Amino acid sequence: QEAYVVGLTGALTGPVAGTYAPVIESMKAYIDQVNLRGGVNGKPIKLLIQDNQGEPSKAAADAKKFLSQDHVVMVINSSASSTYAPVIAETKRAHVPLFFAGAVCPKEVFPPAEELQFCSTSFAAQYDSQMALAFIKETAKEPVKLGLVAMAIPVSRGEIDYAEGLSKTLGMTPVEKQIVPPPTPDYTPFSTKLKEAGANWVYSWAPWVTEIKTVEGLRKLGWSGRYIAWAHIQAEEDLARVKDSDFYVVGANALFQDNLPVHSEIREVAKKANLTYPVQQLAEGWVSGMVLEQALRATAWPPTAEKVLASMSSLKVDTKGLRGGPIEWTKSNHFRTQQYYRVWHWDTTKQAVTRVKDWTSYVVK
Amino acid sequence: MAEQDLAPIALTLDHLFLEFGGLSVLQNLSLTLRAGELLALIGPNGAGKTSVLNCICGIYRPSRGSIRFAEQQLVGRLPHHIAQLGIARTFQHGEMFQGMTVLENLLVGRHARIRTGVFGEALFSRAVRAQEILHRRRVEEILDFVELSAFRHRPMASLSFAQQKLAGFARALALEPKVLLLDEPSAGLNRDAREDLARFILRIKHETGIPMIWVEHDMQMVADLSDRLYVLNHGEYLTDGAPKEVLSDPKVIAAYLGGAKHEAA
Amino acid sequence: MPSSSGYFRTHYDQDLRFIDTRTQRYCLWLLLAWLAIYPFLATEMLLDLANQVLLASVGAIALMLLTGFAGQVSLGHAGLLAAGAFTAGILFKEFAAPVWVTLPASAAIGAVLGLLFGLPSLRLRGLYLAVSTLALHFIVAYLGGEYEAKRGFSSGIVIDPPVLFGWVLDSAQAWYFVLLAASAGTLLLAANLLRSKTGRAWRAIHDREAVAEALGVNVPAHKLLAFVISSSLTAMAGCLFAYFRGFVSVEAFTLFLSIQYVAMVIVGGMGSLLGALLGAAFVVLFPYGIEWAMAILPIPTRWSGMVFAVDYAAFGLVMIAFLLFEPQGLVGIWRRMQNYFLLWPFKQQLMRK
Amino acid sequence: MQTLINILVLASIYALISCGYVLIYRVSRVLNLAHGEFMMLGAYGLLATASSFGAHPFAAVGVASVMALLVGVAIYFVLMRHMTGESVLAAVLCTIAVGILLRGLITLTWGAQQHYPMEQLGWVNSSISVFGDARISAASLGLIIATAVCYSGLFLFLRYTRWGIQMRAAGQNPLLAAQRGIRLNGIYALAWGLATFTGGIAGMLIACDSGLQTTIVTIGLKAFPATLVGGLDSLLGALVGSLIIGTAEVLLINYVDPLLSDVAPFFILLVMLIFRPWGLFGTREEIDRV
Amino acid sequence: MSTPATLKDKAILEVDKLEVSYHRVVTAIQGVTLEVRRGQIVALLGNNGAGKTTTLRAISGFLGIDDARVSEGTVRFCGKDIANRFPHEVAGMGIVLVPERDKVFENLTVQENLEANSPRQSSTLSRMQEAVYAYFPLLARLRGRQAGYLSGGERQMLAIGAALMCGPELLLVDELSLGLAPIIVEELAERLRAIRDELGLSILLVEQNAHVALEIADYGYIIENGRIVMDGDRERLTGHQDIQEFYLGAGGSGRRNYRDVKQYRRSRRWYG
Ligand SMILES: Nc1ncnc2c1ncn2[C@@H]1O[C@H](COP(=O)(O)OP(=O)(O)OP(=O)(O)O)[C@@H](O)[C@H]1O
Ligand SMILES: Nc1ncnc2c1ncn2[C@@H]1O[C@H](COP(=O)(O)OP(=O)(O)OP(=O)(O)O)[C@@H](O)[C@H]1O
Ligand SMILES: [Mg+2]
Ligand SMILES: [Mg+2]
Repeated sequence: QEAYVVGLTGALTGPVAGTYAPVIESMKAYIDQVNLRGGVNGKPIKLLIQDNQGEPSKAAADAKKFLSQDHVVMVINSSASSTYAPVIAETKRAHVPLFFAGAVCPKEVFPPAEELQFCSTSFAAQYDSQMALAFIKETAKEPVKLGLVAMAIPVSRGEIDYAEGLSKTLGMTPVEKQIVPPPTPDYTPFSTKLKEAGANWVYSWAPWVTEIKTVEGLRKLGWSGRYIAWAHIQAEEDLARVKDSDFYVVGANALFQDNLPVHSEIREVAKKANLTYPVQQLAEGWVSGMVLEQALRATAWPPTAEKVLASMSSLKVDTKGLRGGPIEWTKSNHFRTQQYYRVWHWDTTKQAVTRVKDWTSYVVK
Repeated sequence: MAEQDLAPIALTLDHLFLEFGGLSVLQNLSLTLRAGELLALIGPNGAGKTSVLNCICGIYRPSRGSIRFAEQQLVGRLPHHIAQLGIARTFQHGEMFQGMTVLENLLVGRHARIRTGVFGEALFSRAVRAQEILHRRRVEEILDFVELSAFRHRPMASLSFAQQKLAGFARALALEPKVLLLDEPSAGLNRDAREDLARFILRIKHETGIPMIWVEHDMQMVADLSDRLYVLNHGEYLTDGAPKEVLSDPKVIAAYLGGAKHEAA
Repeated sequence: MPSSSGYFRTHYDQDLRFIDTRTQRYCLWLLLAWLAIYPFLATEMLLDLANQVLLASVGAIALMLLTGFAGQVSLGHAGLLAAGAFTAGILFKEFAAPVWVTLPASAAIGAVLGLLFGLPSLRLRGLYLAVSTLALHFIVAYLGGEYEAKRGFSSGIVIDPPVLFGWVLDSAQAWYFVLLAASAGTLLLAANLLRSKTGRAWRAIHDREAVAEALGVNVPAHKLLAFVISSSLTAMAGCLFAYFRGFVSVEAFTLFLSIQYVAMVIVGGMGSLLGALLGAAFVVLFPYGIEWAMAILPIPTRWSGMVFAVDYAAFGLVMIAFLLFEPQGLVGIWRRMQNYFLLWPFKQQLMRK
Repeated sequence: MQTLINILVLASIYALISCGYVLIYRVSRVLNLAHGEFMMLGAYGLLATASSFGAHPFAAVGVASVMALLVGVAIYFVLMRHMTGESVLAAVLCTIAVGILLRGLITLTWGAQQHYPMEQLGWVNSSISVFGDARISAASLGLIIATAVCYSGLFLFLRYTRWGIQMRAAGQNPLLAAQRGIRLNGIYALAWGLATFTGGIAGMLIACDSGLQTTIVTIGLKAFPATLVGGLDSLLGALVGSLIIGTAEVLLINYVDPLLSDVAPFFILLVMLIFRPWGLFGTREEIDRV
Repeated sequence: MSTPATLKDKAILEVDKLEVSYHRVVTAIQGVTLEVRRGQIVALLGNNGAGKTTTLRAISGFLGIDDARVSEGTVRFCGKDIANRFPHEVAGMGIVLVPERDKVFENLTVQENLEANSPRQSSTLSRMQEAVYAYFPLLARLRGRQAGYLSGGERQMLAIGAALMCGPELLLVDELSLGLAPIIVEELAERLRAIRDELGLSILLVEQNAHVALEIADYGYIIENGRIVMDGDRERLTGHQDIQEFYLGAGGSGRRNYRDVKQYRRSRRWYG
């Protein structure tokens, strides 16, 4: 075999595709570009992609195919959390490293990390809520009556439950918690509930649809409080679309309006490859691509799963400003040693998306 | 018909009323069927003849009145229970199971007589196999009797209307009934087939003595074969008695026969 | 099936046999031999596919009994699979129960659910019934989701491979034989039911309920029986699924899965057990076939990044083609071929069940 | 008050979708499981016209609606026409296959990202206040109006023409209907056209209100219980059913547990059907007269 | 079988050497040739399973189901070939069938059943409706009842009425008197000729009751085992000895009694 073979199972179509497909597309574009420049260690990277539509059984079949037929040295998962269990089970059986890219980081990658699982995704359970609530506490002048919004999927609910508990210790009053079922034709009833509970701040950590539709629903009802949500890949465009200065997003990737050199690079590649998704959504996948490239670069030819695992277990990736700092993996920490956050909103006077808080770091223990 | 009157009663309908949401279909109907009797039930269209049969076999539930068979009250019982008691019927429109073969149709007709349990069936135990073979033999005899053996493996849908009616007759026999209810068995049959049917009916009557209620519009057949006529009109009793008398009754002629073209007996 | 000319039956017993002629017996032995050596010849991938097909066939046969024979349309099949899988998962997580506990427990839960959700069938018919079985799906999914959320198994429940008589079931080969046995057992059971009283009653109910009842068939009881048997088989399939894949999670049992099972039944050919098998194989293997076709066919470069949507669209297209051109399903094709070879060079024979 | 408005909006969404189910069911006894996809197709159609005639928003909407209608007619002639006489289940599966195909094609063309057709049309989805402090968005208001217009149009059409009876006749016994000289093709095509038209309108308005993504299909599924509660072959039933389910859902979100809003409609459906197996206003189909 | 060529010009329906097979294997009828002239009532008699229904279905285009098709021969209506056409096309030309089964729309009321046909002006519609109610007064009483609940005879009347409502040029009736009480049959027999004259239609009917059939028909065909074995006008048929014996049940002197027939076809079977 004349290439580093890596298998990716992800949600390219299906109900959750909006979150994962751009990541996969961007990662693929990144790897293509690496290959154009000659690959790593003189060998190309062969990224096999399978669509699992966010369904566990499909993911299981994909993983099985990668491991038994394609003999990949690493499996990447870029899909809904329901697909984790089967992929973890399969990779464990074959003892091949598993890399979560753009997908929620499972708790196994946090210290003390499980041997085989790694994650580069920008968002992270608990730390995100800590940052968001800290921001609320710092910004709010009045006593905070907090509304919380989750989607009815286990990860989101878990995080919002955590935030509810945390908010109490920070002296806020959680007044309402809405858990929205995924197929919801109209968000107004949920928004009505939040408004009527008298919330003056609302925090949401959920897939972007839920976050954005709830805030729009609230505004339609004439709610005048402030709203903070996790900055998913769609955040930059939607902040500019909604133009609401009381709508904050907290995130870990630099936005394209920062215009870093790496951003122009992404723009160029996106244009050349004629990618489907807007360039603002590509940062997450780009970071994953960087991590993948680094991990393989540190693996001498011929690659084996063992070797890849070894190089992943002590890896430091320079994110060129896309993140607040490098992504660093150690033996016991497969998430990163430091997590950096920024907060943005739409500035009405400047008519632009503006940072309200620059990189704030949390040490991951 | 004196000996008939002495024969024990097989089935009694007593002051029967049937209504469908204010629409009164049967009113105060009383009827007795004696052992071995071939009773023809006639009446104009919509008089309620089929409804009488439906009441007996439990498909309709009369609003008042009683139906007694072998010391049991039939009103309020479920149709399958009544069938198990030994009341079999044919249907005016055939109502055969089109997706099954002729043989399977008859075996369904025999359902109430086959004693096997689901667990045995799932394993197809020796006992189940024995039962299947036993009942298959009975059913083949009936098919032979109505001269349909050649069709045994044909899907019911591929039989013509008259052939299906005959198969329906056989299906009713498959239950080994104690009372047989026939709903216009001759409709759709031509003269030839009607003669065959007449032959079957008479043979059943003579060889097994099963009492029958027979709904019919062919007055010649009725006049030739039946022991007694019972006339319904608008859900009410009109008259009953020996064929000759009833068919020359002016009330019956006015309501049902019309003109004088029929040739009774 | 009296296939070769000059062969006559002399006893009713012969009509009840599955295998009648010597040719059929040879074919069966050949098939068995092939099935026995298959796992040793196939690649790991092919073996996994075979396992998937075998597993699906259990559920497909169960659904065929209910829908194809008893005529009760159900869209809750995925819900029942989920119920079986969750029974296994929960018993395993909470009580570390071994497989010989979880499997019967799944069957029991399936039977109970079948009974409950068969109840509407006493009143409802056709599509109304189908949609009411959807309720089963949503309720099981809701309960499963709640369990996962409450116990913190946010990305599904992982279960260990089962141990049978001190033998850990974790190789694909071992699973192959287990699943083969399960599939064959289900098939035999279903075929037996269908050639006896219960099966005939189901088919009669399918055709015309009121008439079946007047002939002495206890319609409610038989309907419920169909639901109970089918559900309990399905739940067992769900339990096997959980062990086979090593995990349980609500998202694995989507509505689309139910639809796939319905597709198996219809594409295979309604009212035929062989159809259920063929349908299961078709629906499971189809995506792989498309993928393979996509790999060797030239496709527009614009689409190369969207191979998957193409796959999806193609699946729809082939299904439509199937329904349009072969409404009898795969068995229809099978029978036609059989007739062709049996009767060649004569015209075709009257088709029958 | 706000609750009332919310109920009205949700019920209109369901009602506008339901009438598509009803129309097709009436003529062919088939539950069109691709209706969600048709709704989605309508919405994406609007997206397409909006980007080409963005300057004339009304023209864009008009063209998109006509396209939706034609798609239904085309689907009938190309596909469903061949399914008459096949088993109902096969026809239902065929609609599912159409749905899968459409979903694939739409993903191929438009990808999985979120779109905002309202913006492309240059309209603002302003929030209008009604009855004091209650508010409603312009698109939702449009939805309510569209529902009212569609329903009154359909009621009048079916009442003052014999199409209503012919539709039912065709659904029950297509062969006999053909023998009676009823032009089956015309009736079926009309029903399919109207169904995709109303479904498309619903899709467009929902997309205008809250953006467009492939997940919009699931809403089609949620309108099921509403249609069935009312009776699959009754327009009035669809209206009433939508109102019942909409009310139940909003009240559950408001006063009980929002998570139940997913399951509860099916519960209501089950309970309802136990008492009236053919829905509130549906006609009883199986007649067990022998 | 041979129809005089001189009559051909006035024929509205000509069926020539028709062959129909089910499932492409079972040949149900073979070489059936018959014709109906304008304004004529033609009866098709035959033993059971002879292929009468199949013939009517072939004419009306009702074949598609059951994988049946016209494999040979032609069916011409007013000179146009209509074999294997769609039923609604055939209906559009003016041929309407009263089938032997499933003859009404069960979920529609009696009134709706009458209204459910091809669009026509509402004035003629209501006039026709009144006419049908006049032919069958019983139906008038049942106007609002769902057809599925009608009795067998009521359905038959409704089916005939609804077929008349379509204003056919050629009416095909499968089993005219099926399930009808003698009084209705008699009235119908008397009235059918009047209806024919009034509406100017031609009728091809299948009827088991040969007495009735030969009373109303101008011309008749006898079909047996899928082949036309005899044809002729009323006198010729009534006079024929086989017809007397097999279709009219005449034996020796006068009518044969059903009791007497029982042994002439001996049966060796045993019932148990
Ligand atoms: N389930 C029902 N619901 C409403 N009306 C019914 C029902 N069953 C029967 N009827 C009505 O009751 C009357 C009697 O029907 P029934 O079928 O008993 O008549 P019949 O004597 O068998 O007539 P025919 O000789 O025409 O078959 C009819 O007018 C019919 O419309
Ligand atoms: N669907 C079918 N499939 C196969 N064979 C059929 C089918 N329908 C009818 N036949 C066969 O075709 C022949 C003619 O049937 P047809 O129904 O035309 O008879 P018919 O003259 O109308 O008889 P009847 O007087 O009983 O109504 C019969 O022998 C029958 O078995
Ligand atoms: Mg009757
Ligand atoms: Mg016939």
